[in-house]
Amino acid sequence: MSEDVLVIGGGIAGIQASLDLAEMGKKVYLVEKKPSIGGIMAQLDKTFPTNDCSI
Amino acid sequence: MCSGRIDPSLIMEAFVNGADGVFCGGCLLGECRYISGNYQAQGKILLTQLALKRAGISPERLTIKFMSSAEAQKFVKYVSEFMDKIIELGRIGKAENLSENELKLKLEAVRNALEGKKLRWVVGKRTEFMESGNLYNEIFTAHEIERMFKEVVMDEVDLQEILLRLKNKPSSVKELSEKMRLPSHRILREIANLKKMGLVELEDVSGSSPLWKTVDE
Amino acid sequence: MLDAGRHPNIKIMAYSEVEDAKGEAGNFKVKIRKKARYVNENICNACGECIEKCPKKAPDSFDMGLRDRKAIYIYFAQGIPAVATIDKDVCTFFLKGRCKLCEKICKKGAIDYEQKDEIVELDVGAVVIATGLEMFDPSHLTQYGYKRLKNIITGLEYERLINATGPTGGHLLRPSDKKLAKKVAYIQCVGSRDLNNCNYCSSVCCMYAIKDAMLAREHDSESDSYIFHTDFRNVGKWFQKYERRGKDEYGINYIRGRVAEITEDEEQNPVVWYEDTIERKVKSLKVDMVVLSTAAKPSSDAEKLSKMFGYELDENGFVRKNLPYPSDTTVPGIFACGFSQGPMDIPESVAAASAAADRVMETLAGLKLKKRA
Amino acid sequence: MEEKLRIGVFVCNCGTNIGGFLDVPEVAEYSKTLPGVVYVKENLFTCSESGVNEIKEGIKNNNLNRVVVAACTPLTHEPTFRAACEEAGLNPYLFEFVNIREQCSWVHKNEREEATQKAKDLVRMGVARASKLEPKDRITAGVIPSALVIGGGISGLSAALSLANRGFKVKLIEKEKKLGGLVKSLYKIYPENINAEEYINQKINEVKKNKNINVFTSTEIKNVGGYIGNYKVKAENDKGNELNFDIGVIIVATGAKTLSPEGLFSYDGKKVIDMLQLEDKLKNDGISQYKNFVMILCAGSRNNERVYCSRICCMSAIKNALLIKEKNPESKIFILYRDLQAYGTTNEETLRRAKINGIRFVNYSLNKLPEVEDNTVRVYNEILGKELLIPADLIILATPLVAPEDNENLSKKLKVTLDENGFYLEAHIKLRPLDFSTNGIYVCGTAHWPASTEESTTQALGAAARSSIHLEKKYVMVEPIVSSVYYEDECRGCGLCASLCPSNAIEMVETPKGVKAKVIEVACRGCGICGASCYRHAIRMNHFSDEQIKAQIRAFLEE
Repeated sequence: MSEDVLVIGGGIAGIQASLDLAEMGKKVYLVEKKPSIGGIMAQLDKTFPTNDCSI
Repeated sequence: MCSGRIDPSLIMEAFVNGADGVFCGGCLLGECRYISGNYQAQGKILLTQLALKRAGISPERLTIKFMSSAEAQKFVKYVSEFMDKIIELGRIGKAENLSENELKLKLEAVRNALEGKKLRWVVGKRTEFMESGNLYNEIFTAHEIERMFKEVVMDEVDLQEILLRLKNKPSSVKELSEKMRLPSHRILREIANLKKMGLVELEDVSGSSPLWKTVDE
Repeated sequence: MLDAGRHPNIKIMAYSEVEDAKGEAGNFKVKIRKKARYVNENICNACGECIEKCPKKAPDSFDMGLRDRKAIYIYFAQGIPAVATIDKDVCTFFLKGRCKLCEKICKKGAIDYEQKDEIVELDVGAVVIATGLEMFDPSHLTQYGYKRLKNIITGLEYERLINATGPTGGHLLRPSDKKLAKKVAYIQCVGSRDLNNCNYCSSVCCMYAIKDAMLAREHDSESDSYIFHTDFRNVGKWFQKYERRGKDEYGINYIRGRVAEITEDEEQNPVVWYEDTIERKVKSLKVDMVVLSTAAKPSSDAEKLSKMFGYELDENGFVRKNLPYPSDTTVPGIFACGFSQGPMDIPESVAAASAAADRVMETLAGLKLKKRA
Repeated sequence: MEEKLRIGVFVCNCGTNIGGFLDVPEVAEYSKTLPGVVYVKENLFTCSESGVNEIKEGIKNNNLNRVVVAACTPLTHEPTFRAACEEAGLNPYLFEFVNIREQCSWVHKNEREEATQKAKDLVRMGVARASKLEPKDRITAGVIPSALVIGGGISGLSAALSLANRGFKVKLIEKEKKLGGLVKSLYKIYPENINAEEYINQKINEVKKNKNINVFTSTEIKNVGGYIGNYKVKAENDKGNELNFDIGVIIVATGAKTLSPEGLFSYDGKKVIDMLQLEDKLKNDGISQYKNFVMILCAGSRNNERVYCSRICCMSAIKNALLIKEKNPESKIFILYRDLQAYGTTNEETLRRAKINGIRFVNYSLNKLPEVEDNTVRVYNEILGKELLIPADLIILATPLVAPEDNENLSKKLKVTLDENGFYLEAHIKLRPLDFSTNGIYVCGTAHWPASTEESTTQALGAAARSSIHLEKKYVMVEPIVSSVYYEDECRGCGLCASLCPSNAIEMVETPKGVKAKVIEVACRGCGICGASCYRHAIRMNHFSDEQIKAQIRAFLEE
C-alpha cells in the first residue's frame, strides 16, 4: 500500500489540502493543468471581505 | 508586536529627535489579539500626554486612534486630521514659545520622567487597577485615583526638570520658580524630596536665598 | 502558494494532466501526462529575455485575452514554478519550421524544441479532487450583449482590468475607447439561478460585485457603481457589514431587480433596461461599462476525472457533498474539496481542503491498521 | 567583537504595482548611499523564483550579513525571503522587510515624487533597523499527543472522532448533561432530511464506544495554563470534582444558541413561536391542528442592533415548510423574507421545490416590518407594492444564531479573541478560517459563525486536521520573536509583567537571587506588553528591541 497522496488542482483548495497533508508528513503530488499553480485566486485582484490579495 | 509594545520612551525618542507629532494606531478597543494591549497603549499615551502638558508642550502633538485593518478610510481620516492639527500647531517649540535649549531641556525632563521607575510602576498599576476593577472602592473613588495618578505624573516631571536645570547651573528656588513658571512652594517641596533622595545638595547661599546643585555621582 | 512550492513533501507537477487511473483506496495507480513546455524547467530562471524578443503573439489566457502574450510566455509572474512555456500552437518554429529566436537568446540553454510529453506513473494511497471552477460564458445570453457590445465584460475580466499587473496597469479603461469607466453597472445572476444554464446559485457573485465596486471607488474617487441584484446573498462572516460599508462608505447603489436587456447608444455607452421594483416601472440607466457577474461552473475536467476514478457527480457536475463526511466521494480513498464540490468562497474552500486532508489521514490510518491486523 | 556591516538592499518593482507609481531606480540608487549598504539590486518581482535566487546569489557573492527587501507586506512574503536568507547561509532573523507597496505605492498613486521620497525614508529606516538586528534561533518544544475538544455538539463529536480514529487521545468536555448540542433539538437535517435525533445519537454512540475518547459531561473548564503542546487544563464537574488534563492541542467547538424571541413580533410561545419550537412540534406531530402558517425570517437579525445574517435560518425555514406540507398538504404557508439565502446548489433546488409545492414567499423590507395581529399578519409586499393581510394560526419566527455569553469567559481562559458579535475570531478570515492566532488552538462550527450541520462537520474535520499537524509532528517550532528577561538582575519579581501577559507566557520562579520573572518562550506571542511595562526595564523584546526601534525612529527624523 502507498501512503502518498495525489492532489488534482492547484488552486487555493488544492494548495491548502497539499500543505496540510505535507505538514502531517505525507508525500504529496500536486497536479495542475495550467503552466503554474495558483488557480482562479491568482487571477483575482483582491478578495472579499477584507480586500487584500493574499495568495 | 502589538500597540501594547509602545513604550513612552519610544515616543520620547521621536520628540527628542525633532518630531512635531507622534501618531499611534491600534486595533479597535475590545478587538485586540492580545486581549488588552490596546488599552495598555491608551494608558501609556495618556501618561505621556500628561507629562508633555506638564512640561508646557502641547499634548495634542501625540495621539492614539483605533481602527481595524479593514478600515482604510478611517485611518486616512485620522491621519489627515492629525496632520492638520500639527500643521495648525506649527513646529514643536515655536508654538509653545520655547527656545531651542528650553525645548530640549523640557523634552529631556519628560523623557527622564517617563523612563524612570516611578512612573512606569504607576502606569503599570493603573492598568491593573482599571482592568481588575476598583479594589479600593471603599477608600477611593475612581476619580480620586485618576487625580492621584495625575499628581504623581506632574510631580515627577517637575522633579526631573529641576534636576536637569540644577545639573546645568546651581540655582535658587526663586530662579527655578521663575524659569518654570511654578509657585515657589511647589519647587521647594520637590527640592526637599530631591534632597531626601540624596540627589541635590546645598551649594552656597547667595544673599538670602540658598543655591542648590545636583550631587556629583 | 509559495509555501507549497517550497515544502519538501510537496512535488508540484504543473502543466500536467491526469491521463488514466485505476486501483482502490491505499493503492491507486495514476498516469500523469506532463505536457512538453519545450523549455527545461530545471534550467530556466524566468529572466524573460526570450519573451521580450519572441516575434509571435497570442491572446493571454491569464488576462482573459484582454491583451496579448508571446508564443513563449510565463503564465503569470509570481507563478510556481517560475518558468517559461512555449505555446506550440502559435510558435513560428512549430508552425513553419523556422525562427528559433528564443533558443539563440537564452544564455542558459533552456529551450528544448525536442522535448516530448512525458508520462509519469504514480502510486498513491488517496486522491484529493480540487479542480475548482470555470467561468460561465454568457455569449449566448443575447439580452446582455456580451461580445456583441464592446463595453460589456465579465467579472473575471474586470479582475484583470483592475489589477495593477493586468493589461491596463490597474486602470479601469473600457474596451471600446480605452477611456476611464466612471459609471459602472454590475449585473448579478448572469447564468446563475437559471433553469436553462446554471441551475444553482454561484454563491460568490454578490460579494465579488460589491468588492469590484469598492475597488473602482478606491482607484477613482468619482466612480459610480450600480449593482442589479435579486436576492442579495451575503451570508458569510462579516458579509453584511461589508454590504453596508459598500453602500455607506463607497456609495454603491444596490438596485433590486432583474435586468431585461442591455443596449448601446451611439457612443457605445451601454444602456441597462431594468424593472425598478420599488417604483414598479421599467427604467433605463446609461453607464460607461457593464460587468456581468457570471456564474461559476465546475471545471471542464470534472466529468472526465469522475469517469476515470468512478465517483459520481450531481446533476450540475459538482461532486455532491453528503453527511456524515462532506469531503468523501462515492469511491473510498477519493476525496474532494473546494469549488469542485459546489459553489463556495475562499474560507469555505480552505476549510473543506483541511477537511479533505483529514479524511485522507483517517482513511490511510484505517487501512494501515487493517493491514497490520 | 562587532562584525562589519554588509547590508544588501533589494528593491522590488512588483511588476508595476510599485514601479508604476514611484521611481524604483531612484530608490535603489539612494539605498547605495546608506550606511552599511554594500549591495543594491532592483527586481521585477523579488518574490518570484528568480527574484529569490537573486537574493541568494547576492548574499553569497557579496558576503552580505544583513538583507533588506523593500517590497510588499511581510504578511505575504516574509517567510519567503527569510527562507532565501537561510538557504544562502544567512541567519533568517538578519532579514528586514520594508513595505513600499501597501504602505507606499498603492496609497500614493497620484503622488509619484512624494511616494518616491517616502519609499526612500522607509528604506533608510529599514536599513537602520537591519544594522541592529541579531541572529536568532527558532525555538522548539515537545507536544503531548492528546487533544482537548470543548463542546459536544456535532462539531465537537466529529472532530473528536476523527482524531481518535487516527490514534490520538481525546478529552471531550461538554457543559450540558448530554452530548448532542443544537442538532439534538432538530427534527430533520437539510438538505438530505436526515432524522436529526437518530443521526446525532449514532455519532454519540460512536464517540462513547471509542477507546481513545474520554467524555466528560456537565463539566466546565476552570483554568487553562501552559502553552501549545503542553497545556495544563483544569475542569470541574457538577459534583464539584476537579479534573486535570495534560493536553497538546485544543479545539473549540462550543457552538451557538438561537436568539431568544422574547419581545419580537408579539412572541408568546403559543401562537407565535420560534423555529426550535416548530422543530419540536414537527417531531411530536404537533402541527395537525394548524392550517395557516406564517414564517417571519430575519427576526432580530440584519438590523442595526445585529447587523449580521445568520446564514442558516432561510434554509431551515424552507426545509420545515416543506416538511409541514408533506405532513399536511392542505396547509397554507407564507414565508416573509428579506433576501432568500438559498446559496449553492442544493439550497437553490430546495427553494425551487418549495415554490413548486405552493409555499408562498413575500418580500418585506427592514423599513416596514411585518405586524402580528389577531389571527393575521400584516405585511407590506415590496415586490407587489401593496400591503397584504395573511391569515395565521401559527406564526414562526426565524431568530438568528447568537454567540453564547459563556464565550466571553472561556475566551479569556484560552486567551483567544472574540469578534464584535461574540463569535470566536479566527487567525485570518480567508486563509486561516479554523486557526486562532494563538498557535495550538482551533475553532470549528457555530462557535466560529452560523453554519449548517454539513458546514459544521466540514469545519470540524478541518480543525481536526489543522490541530493534528502538531500531534503528528510531535514538536512545535516558534519564531524567536519573543520577550526575554534579559537584565535579570534588574528584575525584582514584582509580577506586573506576568499579570499583564495575554498569553500566560510569564511565570514567576524562585532563583538563588530571589523571585524572578521567566518567559515561557513557546507560549510567548511577542506582543511586547511586558517589555513596555516593566518598570525596571528588565525585559527586552527579541527582534524588536528598543535599540532597533529607536534606530528606526532616528533614521526617520534624520534630515
